[in-house]
Formats: sequence, C-alpha cells, structure tokens
Amino acid sequence: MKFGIVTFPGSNCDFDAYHAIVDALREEAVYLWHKDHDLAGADVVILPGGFSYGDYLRAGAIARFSPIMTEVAAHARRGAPVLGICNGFQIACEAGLLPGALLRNESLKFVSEPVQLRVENADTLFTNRYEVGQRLTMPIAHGDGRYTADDETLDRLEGEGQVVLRYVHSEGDADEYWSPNGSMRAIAGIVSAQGNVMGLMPHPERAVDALLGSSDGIGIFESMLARVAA
Amino acid sequence: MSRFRVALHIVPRRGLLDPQGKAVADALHTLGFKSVEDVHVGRHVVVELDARDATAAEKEARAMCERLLANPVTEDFEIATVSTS
Amino acid sequence: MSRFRVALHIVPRRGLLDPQGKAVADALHTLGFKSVEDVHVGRHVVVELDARDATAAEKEARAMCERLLANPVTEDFEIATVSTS
Amino acid sequence: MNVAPRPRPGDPKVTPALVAEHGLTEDEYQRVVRMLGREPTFTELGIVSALWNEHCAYKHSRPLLRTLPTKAPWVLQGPGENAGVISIGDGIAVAFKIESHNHPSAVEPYQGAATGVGGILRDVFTMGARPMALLNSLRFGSLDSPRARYLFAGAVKGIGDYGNCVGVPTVGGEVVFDEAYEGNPLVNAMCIGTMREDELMRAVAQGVGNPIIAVGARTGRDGIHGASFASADLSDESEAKRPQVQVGDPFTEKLLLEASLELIRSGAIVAIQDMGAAGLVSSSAEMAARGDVGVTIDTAKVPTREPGMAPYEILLSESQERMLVVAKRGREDEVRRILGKWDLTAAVIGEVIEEPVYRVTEGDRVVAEFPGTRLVTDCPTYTPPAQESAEITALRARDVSRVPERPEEADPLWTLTRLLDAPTIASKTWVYRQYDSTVRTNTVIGPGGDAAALRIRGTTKGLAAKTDCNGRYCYLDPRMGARIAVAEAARNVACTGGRPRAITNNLNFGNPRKPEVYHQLKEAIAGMAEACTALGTPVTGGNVSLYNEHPGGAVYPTPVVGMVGVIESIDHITRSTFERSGDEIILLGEPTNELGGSEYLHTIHGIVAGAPPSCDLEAEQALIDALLESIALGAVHSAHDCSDGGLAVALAECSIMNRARMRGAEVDLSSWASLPLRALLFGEAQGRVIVSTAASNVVLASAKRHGVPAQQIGWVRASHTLRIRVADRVIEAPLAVLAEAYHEAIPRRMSRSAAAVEVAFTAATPA
Ligand SMILES: Nc1ncnc2c1ncn2[C@@H]1O[C@H](COP(=O)(O)OP(=O)(O)O)[C@@H](O)[C@H]1O
Ligand SMILES: [Mg+2]
Repeated sequence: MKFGIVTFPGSNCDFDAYHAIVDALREEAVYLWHKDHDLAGADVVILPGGFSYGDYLRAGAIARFSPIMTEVAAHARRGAPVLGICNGFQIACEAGLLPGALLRNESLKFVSEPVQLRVENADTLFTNRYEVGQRLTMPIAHGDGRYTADDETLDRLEGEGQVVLRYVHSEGDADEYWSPNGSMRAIAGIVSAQGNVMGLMPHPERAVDALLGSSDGIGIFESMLARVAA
Repeated sequence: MSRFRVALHIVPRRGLLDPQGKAVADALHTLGFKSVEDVHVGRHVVVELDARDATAAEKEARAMCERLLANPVTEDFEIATVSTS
Repeated sequence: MSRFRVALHIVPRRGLLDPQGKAVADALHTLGFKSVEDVHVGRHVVVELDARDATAAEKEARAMCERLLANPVTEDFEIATVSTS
Repeated sequence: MNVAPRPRPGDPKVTPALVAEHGLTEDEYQRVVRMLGREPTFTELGIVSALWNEHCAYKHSRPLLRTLPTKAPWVLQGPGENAGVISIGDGIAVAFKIESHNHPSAVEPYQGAATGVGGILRDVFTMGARPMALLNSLRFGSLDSPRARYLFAGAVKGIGDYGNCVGVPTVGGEVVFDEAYEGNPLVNAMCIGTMREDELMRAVAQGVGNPIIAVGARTGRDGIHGASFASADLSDESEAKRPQVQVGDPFTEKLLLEASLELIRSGAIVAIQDMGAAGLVSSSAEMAARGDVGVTIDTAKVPTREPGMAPYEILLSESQERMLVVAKRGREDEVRRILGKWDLTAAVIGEVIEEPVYRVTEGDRVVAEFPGTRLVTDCPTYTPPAQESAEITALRARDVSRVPERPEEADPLWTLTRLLDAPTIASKTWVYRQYDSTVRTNTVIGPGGDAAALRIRGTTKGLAAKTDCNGRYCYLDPRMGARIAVAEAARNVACTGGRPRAITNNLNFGNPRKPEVYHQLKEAIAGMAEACTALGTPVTGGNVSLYNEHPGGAVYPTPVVGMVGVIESIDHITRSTFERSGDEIILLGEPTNELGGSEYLHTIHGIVAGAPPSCDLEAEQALIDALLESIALGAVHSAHDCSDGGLAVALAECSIMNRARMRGAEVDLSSWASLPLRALLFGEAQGRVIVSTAASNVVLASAKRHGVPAQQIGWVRASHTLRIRVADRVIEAPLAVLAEAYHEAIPRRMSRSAAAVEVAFTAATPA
C-alpha cells in the first residue's frame, strides 16, 4: 500500500511520517510536493505536522490554497483516506475536509509533552486495531490545538461517533477527561462524516518505536492498512 | 486607479472562549488597572491596494476577508476604514 | 463613573520586519488579489473600563498600552475610538 | 582599476567625534589610516568599526583562546569556521556550536532569543550538516523581580517558537536564576547537526570569477551596528537603541535550511556563510580572508526592504535569515533553480577577483576599498592587565563552615524542601514544555534528564549533549569554576551512557578592560584548557560575549560549556531517575566537608563565599571510565550526577523528577558520620554519581578497577517516602512534599506575574 506524504514548505513532520510508514509499518511512502498536481498514485494521503506556510495568519489558512490540496480534496471526495496530523489537522479543518477549527491553546503557550488518549470509537478506518476505552500514549507538540466548534457540530460529532480520540488524565485509571490545550469536550481527534478523513493533534508518527517512549501510534497506520488493503 | 488603505478588524466570534482577552484582562488587574471590566483581542489588518474608487477597494477587501483573512467558523470581520494613501 | 469602550490598534513598528504582513501579502497575491501592494498585521484590542469621562478613559488605555499591551521595542499603538457602552 | 574611493554625496564627514562614536580608539584609527595610506570614507569607517569590534574580532580574547586544546584524531574542524566538526565513526560527522545573544535579549527577550537560535542554526547548516538538536544555557535575575520574569518568559518563548517552527527539537539546556544577572541576562543557544563526512563544507571563498550571491530575506535597516552594540556596556543609551532589534522569521529560516543543504549537496557552490553579526561585511570579508582572495561587492545589487538605503546601511544591516553564497561560475542557474524551488530569491551582488583587495561599489562608484585581507587580519589584539579583585580573594578565603545554622535547619527536611523550591534547582518543566523536543523522532532522552540522548539513524550509535556552568563557582574561583563546568558537563554526558568527545564554549564575561574581569577571563580559559586536556575533550569552537555589565556591575564570569559525547550503542542509553523498586543504590565518589559557593549557602543563608569544591580531573576521568564500563556491562539501571544542592537533592531528584512514576528510597549515610550533617547532605563535592543497579557487585568491581571510591548506600523502594539515615537520626521525606516543592517552584512564581501574559500577547508569534 502506498502512502503519500504532503510536504508544504514549512512542514517539519513529513520526515517522521515517512519513516513511520517505511521503517515501522514497512509499507511504501512518497513525498508529495505542495506545488504538485497529482498524488503519485498514493492510496492514503498524510497531511503532516509543521508550519505549512509559516502559519503567521492562522495555522493552515494558506496551505489549503496550494495546488496539491485540490488533489487531496478530490481524493477525499472519492472516499479515499486522508490523515491530518497536528498542522495537518488544522489544514484539513481550514480546507473544510473536517468540521471545526483549532485555535491558540488556552494557556497561550506551546505545549509539548506525552499525553494519554482514550479511544472513543474503535470502528473507524483509522482505529480498528484498537479497542474502545483503550489508553494510548502519544506526544503532543503544538501552539494551536484547542479544538473548537459550535454545539450542534459537537453534538453531531459525538452522536455519529466521529469523536475518535479524547485526552484523559495520565494519573489514575479512571477515564477522567481533560484538555492540555483547552479543546472543547477534550477532543483530540475526529473523523469526517464519511469516515475517510481523520484529524488529530497528537503525533502517532512519533509513537511507533518503544525506544522513543511509545509505540501506541502504529495502530493508526495498521488500521488503515487493514481496511484499505482488504 | 489610485492607492487605498483599508483597515479591517478580525475578531473572535462572540461567545467563543477568548483566552487572550481573558489573560490580558487578568494581567491588567495584576498591574493595578482595576477599572478594567472586559478585554477582547482580535487582529488589525491594514491592506494597501490599488482600486478604481473607495467602494471598489472596500469590496475587494471584503472578498479577502471571506476567502482568507477571517475564519468563517470562529471569526467575524468588519471593515474599519477606507482611506486614500 | 461610567463605562467606556476603548478600541486600540497595536501595529509592528515601521522599518522592522513584519513576517505576518509579508506572508499575508504573498498569500493574497497567489489568490489573485494582484492589486495588493502591502499588508501589515497588528492587534485590535477592545478594553471595556469604568472612568470619569472619555479623556480619563483614553488616558488609562494609553497607560495600559505602555505597561502591557504594546511591546515598546517592536510595536507602536494608537487609540482608535473611545465610546460609551 | 585602483581608484581611492571618493566621499559619497550625503555621507557625513569623518571627524574624531564620529570615529569615537564608532568605538574605535585613536590608535586603532591610525592603524586604519596606515593600512589605507589615507583617511577612510564614512562607509569604510563603518566597515572597520563593525569588523574590529569585540564580537567579530575577539580583540581581548583571541590570544587567550589560542591556549585552548583543539586537536584530537576525531576532530575534523576546529575553531575558525562557522561551527566545529567531529567524526563519530561510521563515516558520520557531527557539527556543533554555541552562540550568545545576551544583549539583544536584554532589550527584547523574545526576538533576541529567537534570532539567537536562528543564527546558531545557520552556523551549523552552512557546514553541510542537518541540525538535529538545539540546547541552550540561560541566566536571569531572581524570579522575585518582575523584569527578570519578563526576560525569562520572553526568552523561553522566543527560543521555543523559533526552534519549534523550523522543526529542530530543543532537547536540553540549563537555566540559572541569580541576582548577579539582573538586568543582563545570558542567552546562549547551541545547535548540533549531523552529516556524512564527505558533505563537510567550509566557508572559504575561492576561484577568480566565481559569483557572490545574496540569498534569502531582503536587507532592511535592522540592527545596524548591532554588532558594535553587542560589545558596549548595556547602559541607558542602549535602551535608546531599541529600534535596532531584529525580528526573526523562522519560516524563511526553514526554507533557507532546506535550500542550503540542497545547494551544498548539488556541488554548484564553493562556499556559504550566514550573514550574522555585522551582516554582509563580516560574511564577505571573512570568506575572502579564509580563502586569501579579493572580492568586490556592489551594494546597488543587494535586494533591500526599504528604498534609499546607503551602502553603509546595506553593508552593516543585521537583517535575519540571509546567507552569502559563492557559486561556481556558470552554475548560477542551477543555484537559482534550487532556491526558486524554496521560493527564495538569489541576487548576484559581486564576485571573487584576481586583484588582492576588498572592494565595495555602489553601481560603478567605489565606496570602500581595503588592501588584501588586512581588513580582517590587521585588527589589533589586546592583553590588558589582569588583577584579581581583593574583595573576591577575601570572599574565597572566608571559612564558611563557621556560618551559624538557622534554627529551622534543626529539621533537615525543611532545608531540603527549601532547596528543591529554589528556581535554579527546581524542575524546569515550565520551560521545556514549551519546546518541541520530539520532532524528527531521534530524541531518546529529552529535557529533564542529565544530558540529552539522541539516536543516530542508520547506525546503532547515539549522541549525548549537555550545556553546563556554575557562575557562582567561577566568581569565587574562575579557574576551578571553569574546570568544574567541563567536568560536570562530561559527567552528565557519561551518566546517559556517552563518552565525552569535544566541547564548544561560550565565554560570558564583563568588561575586559577592568583588570579583575580580565583576570577572570584568563583564569577561566586556563581552567577550561586544563580540564579539556585531562578529559580528552578538545575545544572545536565557541563564542565570546564580553561587556556583560549593567549599572549594577558585571555578571558572574560564566564560561558555558557545550559538551558532545558519543554513545557507542543505543542500548547503553541510561536515565537519571530510579527505574525499579528493589534496586541497590550506589554512590560513586565521596562526600567531603566542602560548602563553599554552594546553593545551600546562597538559598538558606544568602551567602556567596568560600572556595568552590575542588575538582580532581584524574578522579573525574576515572569516574567516567568506571561508570561507562558498568553501563556497557548492562549493570546500570539509572545514573544521576550530584551537583547543585548536593547528595540529598540528587537523591530526591532520582525519586521525584519523573512525577508520573515516583519511587521512594531507603538510604543510609551513617558511614560518613564524621562529616558535618549539612556538608554531607548539601555540600557539592565533585566527582559523584548516584547509580541504581540490580548488580552492585559489577558496579563496585569496575569502580574498584578504576580506583573510584564506591559504596552501596541503600535501596530503591516502591514506597512514597525518601528515608535517609544519618548518624543519629532518620530523615523521613514524603515524596509528595518534595515533589510539590520541586515541580511547582517555577509555575508558582510565574503564575503570579503578568510577564508570561505580556510575552504571550505581545510576541509576534504564529497566532
Ligand atoms: N570561546 C571560544 N573558544 C574557541 N573558539 C572560539 C571561541 N569563541 C569564538 N571562537 C571561534 O571564533 C570563530 C568566530 O566566532 P563566531 O562566534 O563564529 O563569530 P560570529 O559571532 O561573528 O559568528 C568561530 O570559529 C568560533 O568557533
Ligand atoms: Mg558565526
């Protein structure tokens, strides 16, 4: 299976995503340059983390207009998988591939630390290798991760099982939700109504090797493999 | 064609959490500005552009806000002033 | 004492690099807004406060800019409007 | 053509007053006149003053720097280039360098620190290396001062925002708070990069006819004379120079990084250098001097941000994110294509010439011309008188064992808690939570441990790195203090499993024209040389920042050491916190009766006096060998070095540093009953490491083999208490109490303040 990883000029997690696919998942990956007009036959598109075009205006605001995003949008309309990680999540929202927006962290500070996540829906293209209620450890590293949407949208997301990952406290086993960034309803990751686009602020591609602290993130990629390859 | 200076404000939609506004209000209190009741923080964007006339300049600026400058999900915008520069 | 609404603009000091303005101008060009000559991005701050009168409110707001709201090294500020709210 | 430049219309006349304003002494000015055989033009005066200031010319430090050891078989590039380079085997080279941005940060902490990071990144990737990690070393006044809190919050956010955006992880550093840095903070940034040995690039201009190309951001009026400004006492006048702050653009930096590496790999260029301090002038003159060639630059061809800039301004501007490239003649288009891919512009602004001159034109009018490379080589160096201040001699001589205890000290838990709450000792999570430390997925141990540990892709090796310096020690005894800085950095690197290999250093001192300051500089460099020689870690580069003074006086002499070590196998990577309950705890090295210069005296008694602990370099080397041997044998579960706050603080850190997985311990120190209790618990004797192991026999055996005193002092426990038995009693320290003090010290002080908000709000960050 072929993963296409979009490189915007300010992307800085494209390298990590590439190596997660090639070294950990052992599948094929190609970089897709933001000025390109085709997806080089990729089955899955990954919008990686970083600062796409500097993000001085709004995270992801400018990236959505780049040539490659026209192709990515078409890919998504065809029902094919798109995974937006961190800045990629922000871009997906700006591009209308996912509802809501990601605003400056409530603390007004960049936050970088490993967080604990709870799998809220294990029956998606991106999480079928997990179980509902499963705890995952992944790093976050962002300044604009406060997921925000209006109440109808939030209710719909919850009702339709589109809320896939939530932040939970690291101490204790009780699933006590919290937001390291002020996200509404502790939302860390969502999927689109059709279920083929996922956005999340945590970095699964940085959690594929126990040596670096966690390998819980590999499940996201394995899940896609399981479904798409099937 | 002449040169215009359009000033616009892009503000977080009312009702949405405005942590900057809140943090600034708190900080102002800490600094002893007790009279402060509320603070809101948005963007102040000044665009210099060429247009036929002020109306055209404003129309153009509006389009920029809708396409790029403001996030329709979380922000509102207003054209503050249009002046010749 | 009555309630005033002071709107301020805080803008990057002229001559200093304004990466935000530059990025926005470039983006607007790629979006086809060719008429754009220059863009500057600053902050639009609205402070609601109690004061004796408009002059006092403005004076207070000025002090806030100097103490906290504007970075004395890289930014300039201006009081845009003072209105009763 | 060799026409003497004629004064340019509109340029001020060169008067003695103007010369003085440019910071040149009468003698230096006469050198210029002799070199030129005539009076300089205004433009030439600006050029000389920028290149001959302390920051670029190392006037007062160069003779001393020459005494540092710089050679080892693994050193590929020593001092003299943009960064030092060592080989770590497997054909892989590591470039690293540290640089200061103290004065800009004192004026505008956010931009000052951010552009400091930008500069050091460029120093490393211009060598052909891809930056893989950033570290820093920071000094601020007491957090009780609002200004210090503002500078602290601003510098930290500036470092974070810049590195985070470029996508280079910030993996370690140090932060110290002390009144001595009030008003003159120290902001030193270090970068480490990796490359294949054959990709090493040097900034040496060559090849007559080769074009000189300006790359990256346009040139504005930023920080004109910033270089000179960085070498003048920080006084009220420099407050007035505030508009000279430079604003960083990390996004453009990221483009420059990728484009520069592509340019270097393409083989289309012969040299590349950052336009850093003193901008276009220093980069072009330094590259020409290194290659011993002539160059000519046409300022009219330099892309500017504002109209009507004079050659003087264009040459001296310190606008950020700009590079100077010498391309291979005929391959300009290839260079343009690569830069175009990254939306960067390239402007040919000059060329390498036959004629041995450094020439600047504006169009075809010559505005400056210097013979050969003398512009760089003729700068005088100085060895002013050195004389230790009597006051410091007396402080060092003071017998601090006589300092009466405070009544509260009857309860050692009180003292321990106080020390853990001291911002200099306390957890720095508030700081590095703002740094992306995991991007690029090589960070095995990030901030919070002893040294940082990174894996090297494509090998089984790792890299360890740490910055260190105790300015208080250096104040009381600069030579011993500098030795300790090197030894402590080496110890930290060894604790994570790394063999110390080389250092870069940043010499932060006061005004060298003061005999007592020059004495400190001289002694510190001597101590650094001794330690680097003894520990086999040559100096591959660094930076000197002098005139770190403010109306209140000079900062503590602070020779910051940036140590890099090689981890032979990633399996050797070792953490500093207790990992397994039931493990035995072993102390390598021994407590002594030394309290001089300790954090204990400073925090508990407000005293800075006594002789700092002595540092036996042979013992340090033996300790490192013993520790690395035990680690290689797989016997070590954790290793943590004892420094600020002494043995008690170090033990507490092993228990509570990782707040999510705290572990208690039972420790017995009664075999040192002869020592005064406070020296035993809080003395800062050097050469000590706390090891936890399930194979104490192995650890004790290698210690014995290397002649390192070692002794089992206790066990790691699943409990919630750190229990320390001393001669006549047992200290019961609940981990919750220790952790509260240690982890909340900085957040508590910062949350009470407007500073963090002020910074978050006014800093021009990606919104
Ligand atoms: N303390 C030092 N020890 C050894 N070399 C040094 C030291 N300080 C500066 N150098 C060397 O001098 C050269 C010039 O210093 P550098 O900091 O690069 O100048 P600039 O600040 O203008 O970039 C570099 O090669 C640097 O490694
Ligand atoms: Mg340099």
